[in-house]
Amino acid sequence: MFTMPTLNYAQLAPILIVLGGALLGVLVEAFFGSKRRGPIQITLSLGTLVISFAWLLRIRNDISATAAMGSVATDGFGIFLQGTILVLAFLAVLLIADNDHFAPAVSALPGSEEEAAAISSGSRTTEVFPLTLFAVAGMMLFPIASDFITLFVALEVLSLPLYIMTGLSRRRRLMSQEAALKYFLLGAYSSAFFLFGIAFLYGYSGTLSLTDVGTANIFSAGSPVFLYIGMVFLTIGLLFKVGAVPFHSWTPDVYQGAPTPITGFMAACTKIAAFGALLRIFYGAFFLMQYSWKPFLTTIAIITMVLGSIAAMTQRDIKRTLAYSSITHAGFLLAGVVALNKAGLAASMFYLVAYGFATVGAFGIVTLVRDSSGEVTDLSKWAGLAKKSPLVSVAMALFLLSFGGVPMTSGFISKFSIFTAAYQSGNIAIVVVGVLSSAIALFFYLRVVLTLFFQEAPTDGVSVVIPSIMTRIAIGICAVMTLLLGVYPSLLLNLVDTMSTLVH
Amino acid sequence: MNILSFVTLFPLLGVVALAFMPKTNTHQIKIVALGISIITMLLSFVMALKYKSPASGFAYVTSHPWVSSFHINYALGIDGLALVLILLTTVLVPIVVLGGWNESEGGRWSVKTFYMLILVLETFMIGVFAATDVFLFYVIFEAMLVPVYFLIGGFGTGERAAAALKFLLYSLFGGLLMLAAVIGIYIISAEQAIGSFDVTALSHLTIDHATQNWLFLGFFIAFAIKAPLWPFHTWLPGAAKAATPGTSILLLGVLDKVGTYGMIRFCLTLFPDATKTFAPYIIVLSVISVIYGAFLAIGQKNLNSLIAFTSISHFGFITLGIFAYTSQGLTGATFYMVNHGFSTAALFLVGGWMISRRKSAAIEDFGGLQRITPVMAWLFFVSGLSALALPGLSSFVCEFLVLLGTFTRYPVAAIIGTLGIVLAALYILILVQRTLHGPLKSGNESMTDLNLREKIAIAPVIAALVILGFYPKPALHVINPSTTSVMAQMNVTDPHVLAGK
Amino acid sequence: MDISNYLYLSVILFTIGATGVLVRRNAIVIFMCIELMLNAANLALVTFSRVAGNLEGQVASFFTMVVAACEVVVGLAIIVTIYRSRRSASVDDASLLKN
Amino acid sequence: MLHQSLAFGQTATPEAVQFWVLAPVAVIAALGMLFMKKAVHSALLLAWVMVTLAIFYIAQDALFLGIVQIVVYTGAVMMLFLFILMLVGVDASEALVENIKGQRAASILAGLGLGGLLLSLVARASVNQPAAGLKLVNQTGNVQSLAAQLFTQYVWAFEVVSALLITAALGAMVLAHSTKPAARNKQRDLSIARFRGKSLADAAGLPGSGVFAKHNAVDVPALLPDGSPAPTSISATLKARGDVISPTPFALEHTEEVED
Amino acid sequence: MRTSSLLVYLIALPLFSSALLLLLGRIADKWGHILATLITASTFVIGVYEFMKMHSQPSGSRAVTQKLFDWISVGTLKVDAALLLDQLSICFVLLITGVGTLIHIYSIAYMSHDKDRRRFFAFLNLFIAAMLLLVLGDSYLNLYVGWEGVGLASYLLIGFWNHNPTYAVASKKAFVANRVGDLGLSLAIMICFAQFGTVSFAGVKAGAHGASSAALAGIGAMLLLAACGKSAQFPLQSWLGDAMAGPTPVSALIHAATMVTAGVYLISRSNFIFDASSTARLLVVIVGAITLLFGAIIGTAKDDIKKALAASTMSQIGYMILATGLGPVGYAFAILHLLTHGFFKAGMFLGAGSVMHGMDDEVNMRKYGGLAKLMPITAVTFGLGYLAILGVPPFAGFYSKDKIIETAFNAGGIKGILLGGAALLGAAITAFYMTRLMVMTFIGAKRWKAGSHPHESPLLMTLPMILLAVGSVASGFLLSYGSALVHWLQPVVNSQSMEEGKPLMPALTVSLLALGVVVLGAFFAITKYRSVSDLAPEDVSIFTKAARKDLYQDLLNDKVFVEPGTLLTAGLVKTDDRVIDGFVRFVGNFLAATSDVLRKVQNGFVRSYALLMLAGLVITVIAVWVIGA
Repeated sequence: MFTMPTLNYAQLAPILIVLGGALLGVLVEAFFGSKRRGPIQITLSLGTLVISFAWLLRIRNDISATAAMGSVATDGFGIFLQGTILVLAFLAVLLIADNDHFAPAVSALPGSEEEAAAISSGSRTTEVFPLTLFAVAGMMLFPIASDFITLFVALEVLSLPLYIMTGLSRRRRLMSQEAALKYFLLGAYSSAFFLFGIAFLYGYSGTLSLTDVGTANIFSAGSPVFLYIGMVFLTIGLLFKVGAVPFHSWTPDVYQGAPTPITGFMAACTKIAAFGALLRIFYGAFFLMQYSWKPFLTTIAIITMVLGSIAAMTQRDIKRTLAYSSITHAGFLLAGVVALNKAGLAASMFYLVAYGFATVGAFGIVTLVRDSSGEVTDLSKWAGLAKKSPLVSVAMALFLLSFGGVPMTSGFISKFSIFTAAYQSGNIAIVVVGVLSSAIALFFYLRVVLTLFFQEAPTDGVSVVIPSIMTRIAIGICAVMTLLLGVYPSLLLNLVDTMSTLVH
Repeated sequence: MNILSFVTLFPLLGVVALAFMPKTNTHQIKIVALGISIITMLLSFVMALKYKSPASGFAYVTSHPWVSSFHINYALGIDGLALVLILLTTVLVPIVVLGGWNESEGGRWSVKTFYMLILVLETFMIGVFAATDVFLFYVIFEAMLVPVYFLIGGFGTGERAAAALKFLLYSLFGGLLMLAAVIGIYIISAEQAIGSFDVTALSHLTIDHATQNWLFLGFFIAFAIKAPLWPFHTWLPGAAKAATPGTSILLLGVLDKVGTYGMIRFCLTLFPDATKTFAPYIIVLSVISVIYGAFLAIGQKNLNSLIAFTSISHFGFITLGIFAYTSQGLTGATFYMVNHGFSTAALFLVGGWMISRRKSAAIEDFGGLQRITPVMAWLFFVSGLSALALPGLSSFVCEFLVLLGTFTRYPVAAIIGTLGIVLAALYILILVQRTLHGPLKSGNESMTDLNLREKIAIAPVIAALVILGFYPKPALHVINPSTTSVMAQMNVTDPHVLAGK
Repeated sequence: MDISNYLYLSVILFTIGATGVLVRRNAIVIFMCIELMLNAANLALVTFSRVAGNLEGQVASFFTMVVAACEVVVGLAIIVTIYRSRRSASVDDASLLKN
Repeated sequence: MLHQSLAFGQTATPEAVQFWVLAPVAVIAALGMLFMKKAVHSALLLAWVMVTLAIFYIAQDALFLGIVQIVVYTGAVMMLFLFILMLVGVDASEALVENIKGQRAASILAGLGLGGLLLSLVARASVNQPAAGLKLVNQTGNVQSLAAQLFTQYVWAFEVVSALLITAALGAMVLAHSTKPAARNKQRDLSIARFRGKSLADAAGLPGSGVFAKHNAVDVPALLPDGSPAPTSISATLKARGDVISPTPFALEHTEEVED
Repeated sequence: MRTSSLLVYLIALPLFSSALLLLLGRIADKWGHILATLITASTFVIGVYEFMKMHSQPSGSRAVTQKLFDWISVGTLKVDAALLLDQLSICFVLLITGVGTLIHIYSIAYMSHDKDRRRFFAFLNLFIAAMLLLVLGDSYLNLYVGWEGVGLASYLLIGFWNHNPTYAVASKKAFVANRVGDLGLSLAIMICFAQFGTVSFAGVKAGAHGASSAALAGIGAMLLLAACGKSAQFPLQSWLGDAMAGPTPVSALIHAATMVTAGVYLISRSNFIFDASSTARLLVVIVGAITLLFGAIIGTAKDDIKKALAASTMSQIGYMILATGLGPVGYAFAILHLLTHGFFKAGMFLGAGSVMHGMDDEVNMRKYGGLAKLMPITAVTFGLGYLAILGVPPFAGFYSKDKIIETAFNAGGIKGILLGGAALLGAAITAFYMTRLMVMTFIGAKRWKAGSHPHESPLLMTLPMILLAVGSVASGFLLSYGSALVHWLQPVVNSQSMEEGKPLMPALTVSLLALGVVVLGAFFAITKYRSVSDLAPEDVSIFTKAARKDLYQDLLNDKVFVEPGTLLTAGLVKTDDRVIDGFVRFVGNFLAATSDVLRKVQNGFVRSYALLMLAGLVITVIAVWVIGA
């Protein structure tokens, strides 16, 4: 019989606020002239994120598994990741807000007169702001979803805007569109797997609830075979999102083709959302079956770490390098997943935050390095940048060293805590491989640092544009956080310790 | 804040001061850097004078929680071992600043950057010896690579970028292995009690033999790369070739000592059983280092890489002494670390002056300097004598102690190691003969002899070498209790006297 | 008849779709293959719903349809955009981003 | 309902007949998608598969889904596909020659592997277990029951899906909508453009028809019958100013006299 | 045991003066040589004073010590900086300071034209200090410091004119050869410590009886190696000839009278080791016998007056080493010969220097001839030394050398006959080459270069020569009168302990025999070198050729050590680059190659990416199925 559903709007509010902001954004598109849209959208987006974050702070201790009829679990873990996503999205929006990353007239052919007209009229594709907010809403929902339908919907909510935004780059449009196509096709492909996995998990347990799958006795019709099929297919959908080998191939191409602020946003926030979901699923639903998936996930983690770092060694494009770096980091984070203990959960949370800040910061810097034709991502052109722009170079070096896990940066504490958790779970192989692949990874981070600092600048070199105040704030916050979390990690470690709780 | 913390952090004050000075005022910047480093040195002297060997553990202990979720503390404390190395550091830094007065100019970056890096490095160098928390030690151990990386890459010569990268990669690779071991021992401590990184607490753990072996290797390889022990040494010659003399002095004189220091502080005391298992193999590596480094030194054509290879030989002696784990071997090795610091400093200082005057580091470009720049030639000769461990200079005392200590446990190794002293004579005298003796080679005519600043810079080094050679007691007096306590922690005693009463 | 025949059918269709993505070059056809995979998944959901005796599978299937519709809109928009720039809907032509 | 389900594994005969008739056709149609040269054929085959599935849904007590499948999926989605295909060129056919080395063989291998694997796995799984059937839950009608679930337990997801729809609309707008058709250039604009071009050579316009000359600007020398430029055809003033354009690009190609 | 606070000044004074002269630099140019000489003289005075005091004590308690400070104290190793002056060391102290003072005086004049004379004197003082430390140290480790110190001083003085590349190489060679010997000494010390837990003479002496014979033989052999290095004994003899590159006073002081006899001191000092190990003793006598013949043979072919004397020194020290291996009484005879040799050989070197001084630094004897008339004092003092070394009674050498020959014959059995024969043969050859030297230099026709104006040296040079000549004449008699030295050394080396067995032949017979061969050798030389060409003849026997080339010792060293060493070095340099660094590079290249392969996988085709995903999926399904099953 139909009973009124009860939704705890207070706990859903952060997501709803973001969705509301997005809707307002759509309305702004409709009702304001192209000149005025820009500032309004920026203010709106930033405001939405701030309000949502404020609300999130208010409800940070309200833990419940029934906020939305069992569809979401608002727990420490979820709230923490939501907050992280909001903060990073805020920084990313600051980068996005900088003028000229997006094609002014997306539908116009590259190089056409129409495009030229759009450029000269100064119009902007302000639709990215609502799209970003939609994506943020999806990302916030993804790690707290506790049934498979919500999970699937959240996945799509976060993915679709990203597919679109990937194709909006102002320069090198063909590449950008190609990236969008690749991202879309592969994304859709992987969500088909994801869905198929859901079907079989349902076949196994007769339920779509994450918790019930985990505790399902062998259901009358279900067979463990369904569980295995379901688990594998579902996982592959998620592994695609985090960019784990061999489901990573989209990452470099998309990272390179997408507008750089979007790449930053995507690299940081998607990873957090996807890992949030992964952690929730494996720490919750699949906890009891760990013996069947741990070996395979461990293997994936190892392959991801090793191949990611090896492949990055010979990259010549900074964005591709960072893409492979994100693949490597996915490997390390997977080590946190397979650790399967509280330390692993806390470590993963810390790692995601640290990684997120460094990533947004690094891509923020990429947006600054330009020549007459726009952003320059060819590493050889970056040579000797430190001479011209020491501060920017130092910040970049800081982010890279953090990626490399050099002490005194947040990346080191991340790596340390992840490895500690993995070690604690007895998974020493992953620690050893992790350490070795860190060494390889260090090579290419240091290669970039070396290029920046020690090579002579080429004559047709690049320059760093004077960053706008927003970009400056974004990069500044990222740099400060990267350093602060490296020097005094207790700030965050204590927080993740208390927040690393999962409700089922 | 206790005096140890104060000494450790004091150079950072200089960094802050320098940060606010205008870039162009290079002379003032140098003066400030020199002043800060001298005050640090004096502070460390005060600390040393008030130092009393603690019955057990460390003196000047201080501890504040740092990362409480992992029980990581900002914990400092020193024993004799650490004290002498800290003193070495604080003495060498002003000498480097004064001796390499002009080497900061003409780099990629400003003079200001150079001295800020040097002072940051000084804090790290003191801190790494003072840290009693394994995690803190590790963090500093790794972090100190960064300033050196920039010092080599930014102010060096020749293939500086590649050399800096190679140096950093090697060290970080080792560091990562060590990280795995650090985590491992933390987990073990968490299993046996509340997790801890305190070195004293960790030494009381009971660790099964296989685990000990792995953890030992994790630490050891990191230290062996840093030390550098054969066959992990190939980063060194390039780095020494590319770095400025000042950087080389800090690199070889102090930084690399962290490797050998770590072996004593961590490998020996935390994993005594594994030490006993691996000692014979490490002794073999050490002996190879001694002989190999000496032969390679003979074969070098570049002044800096020659000095680097002599150091590889000397580090072989140090590890020989350490892994013989006799009181003579350990004390000798520790004392060796100090003396090698001074003797390398002397060699690099004078070598650096020679190179900067000649604008070439190729040995064949020199010749007959004795006639034209007698003071410089003499100082180079004396530095060379300390490198070949001439009795009367402090390097003799330690080298002899090492060999003596090794002989009682590993006679064959000591006998082969002794060959090193003949080879040492060869490489030093060949070098001396080619650069200082013979007729004056063309290109050297316009060389000038040392100026007063340079003489003042090197005087303390030579004085230290001579005084400690004649009267090593103050150093040995400080080192001996630490040695005893290390051996007690390892639960070993010196081998028995074979014959006699 | 064995109900699991539906599952076999689902699996076969899914496989055909998954393979089709690999062998076809027209982006639209590839996308259609993906739709085929989604349909196969839906069939499995409906079948399992019958087996489990609850409607959750059907609900999921319903959501899938909605989501698929949205996806189609976005996907086809992207394909059209790229077609306009390149005059080609072949995915093999879109290979600027590589290595 | 049309039939009763007995146990997981067994259904009534009519359903079996239906299945055995339609399923092979669906598979063949799906395979056909893979082998059709023209995309539009593939689309039609896909539509056929979807309709088949709709029938299966209805047969499996999912009446609502069956209808939706036909209306929304086959009706709307597939039409969208066809529409886009038209836009792209309905005749566009794809050469079925593989140009990525080893792609086809590997794909088929992977496909067969996946199919074989899944089939054998499913075969292992479903052994003698009773199916619950939907009779009970569909008592009040499939649509009503579905609605009840949808609007209670899954209401949150339902709400969120709206975001998806808006995103899709917004996305389609951004990607495909162009603000205004660019104004066509008027004659005035064209002539201005001509004079602002790189060379004034285009400024004079082309000579009238029936003339050998390819150009008739004053600063371009006239061509003599043998194709060589006639220097005297240029005003001396222009020469003095250096405003002479080389006539070479406008020279006649040397044509052979063809004799029949 | 008595203590004396004066001992330290023996070392400190010259060390201080040396440091002062070096540090002050040119400021001290004017008076540096005088200060150095006075300091050395003052050490001689202290030596004499200590000798007097010692002499006044009963023979059992003559040794004095002085502890300065704890030097090294680690674990059970306790080494004091302490000095020991006993009957043995006082002999050396007097020799070193005495001869040293004379040579300082001589050098004032000899080096008067050298602008670096101050530095020369600083080095000489450094040498004196180091040598005194060598003989005064109360433990092997203290001895070792002096041991290397004299090596350093020797290096500095040989290379005094190091702008000449040959001289620089010679100094390096000397140091390295010495270092090989030092290796022996340090190993000996290590064995001592491992065996006895101490490195002091007293401690080792106390423990020596309890040690295994292998250990004792080891210590003995290593000490012998040390002695070989410092005293230029076979097989480490090759440096001594080249060491003549140094100024002549250096050759006289260091490479004739004092430093090269350190090996003899070391063996005598370690008598407790050698007494307890017959193996070690055997090695000693073999080395001594070989070297005494070796040196003598080389000496016959040298035309360079200093090199001839150097060969002679090598040979004479061979006698001493031989003696030390012959048992307790041998030590005393070795020291006796050491002392007499110190006088006559230093005298002869100074004579040679005087000749060179007069002949514009010409060293080739073939360019001399008939100098006796022009340099009477030099000729006479040299002649007295000549008679002494030949062992003509009653000159000093007669007392010392005959005793050694006699003791060698008495060593018993075949060994005795062989050793005695060798010693006797050596005496004959000595007579031959010394006579050759005398004849070629002082007698016969003038063969000078045009423009030479040979003249007698100034008083400052001749005076030391005269004094040393007096020593050459009288020292032998004085020291052996009533076995004075044997008795004197008894408490240290136990020189009267051994029961003299039945001697092979009476002492007189030995003396006559020795005299006979000497006369024979001298006669042979006189007839052969009555007339000498000023160019060395080329058509000589292979023996002469071999002797001229130092019996191919350098060739042997080159072939056995230098060339393989050079090859090894070059090989290792390559190994370092190609194998060790190469391995690291290989790993890097391998990873880079893998990376390139991975780049190729990332081929830009979306279908390939999808294929990769599907393949990954299939493999994963299989894996999970296998694990799940």
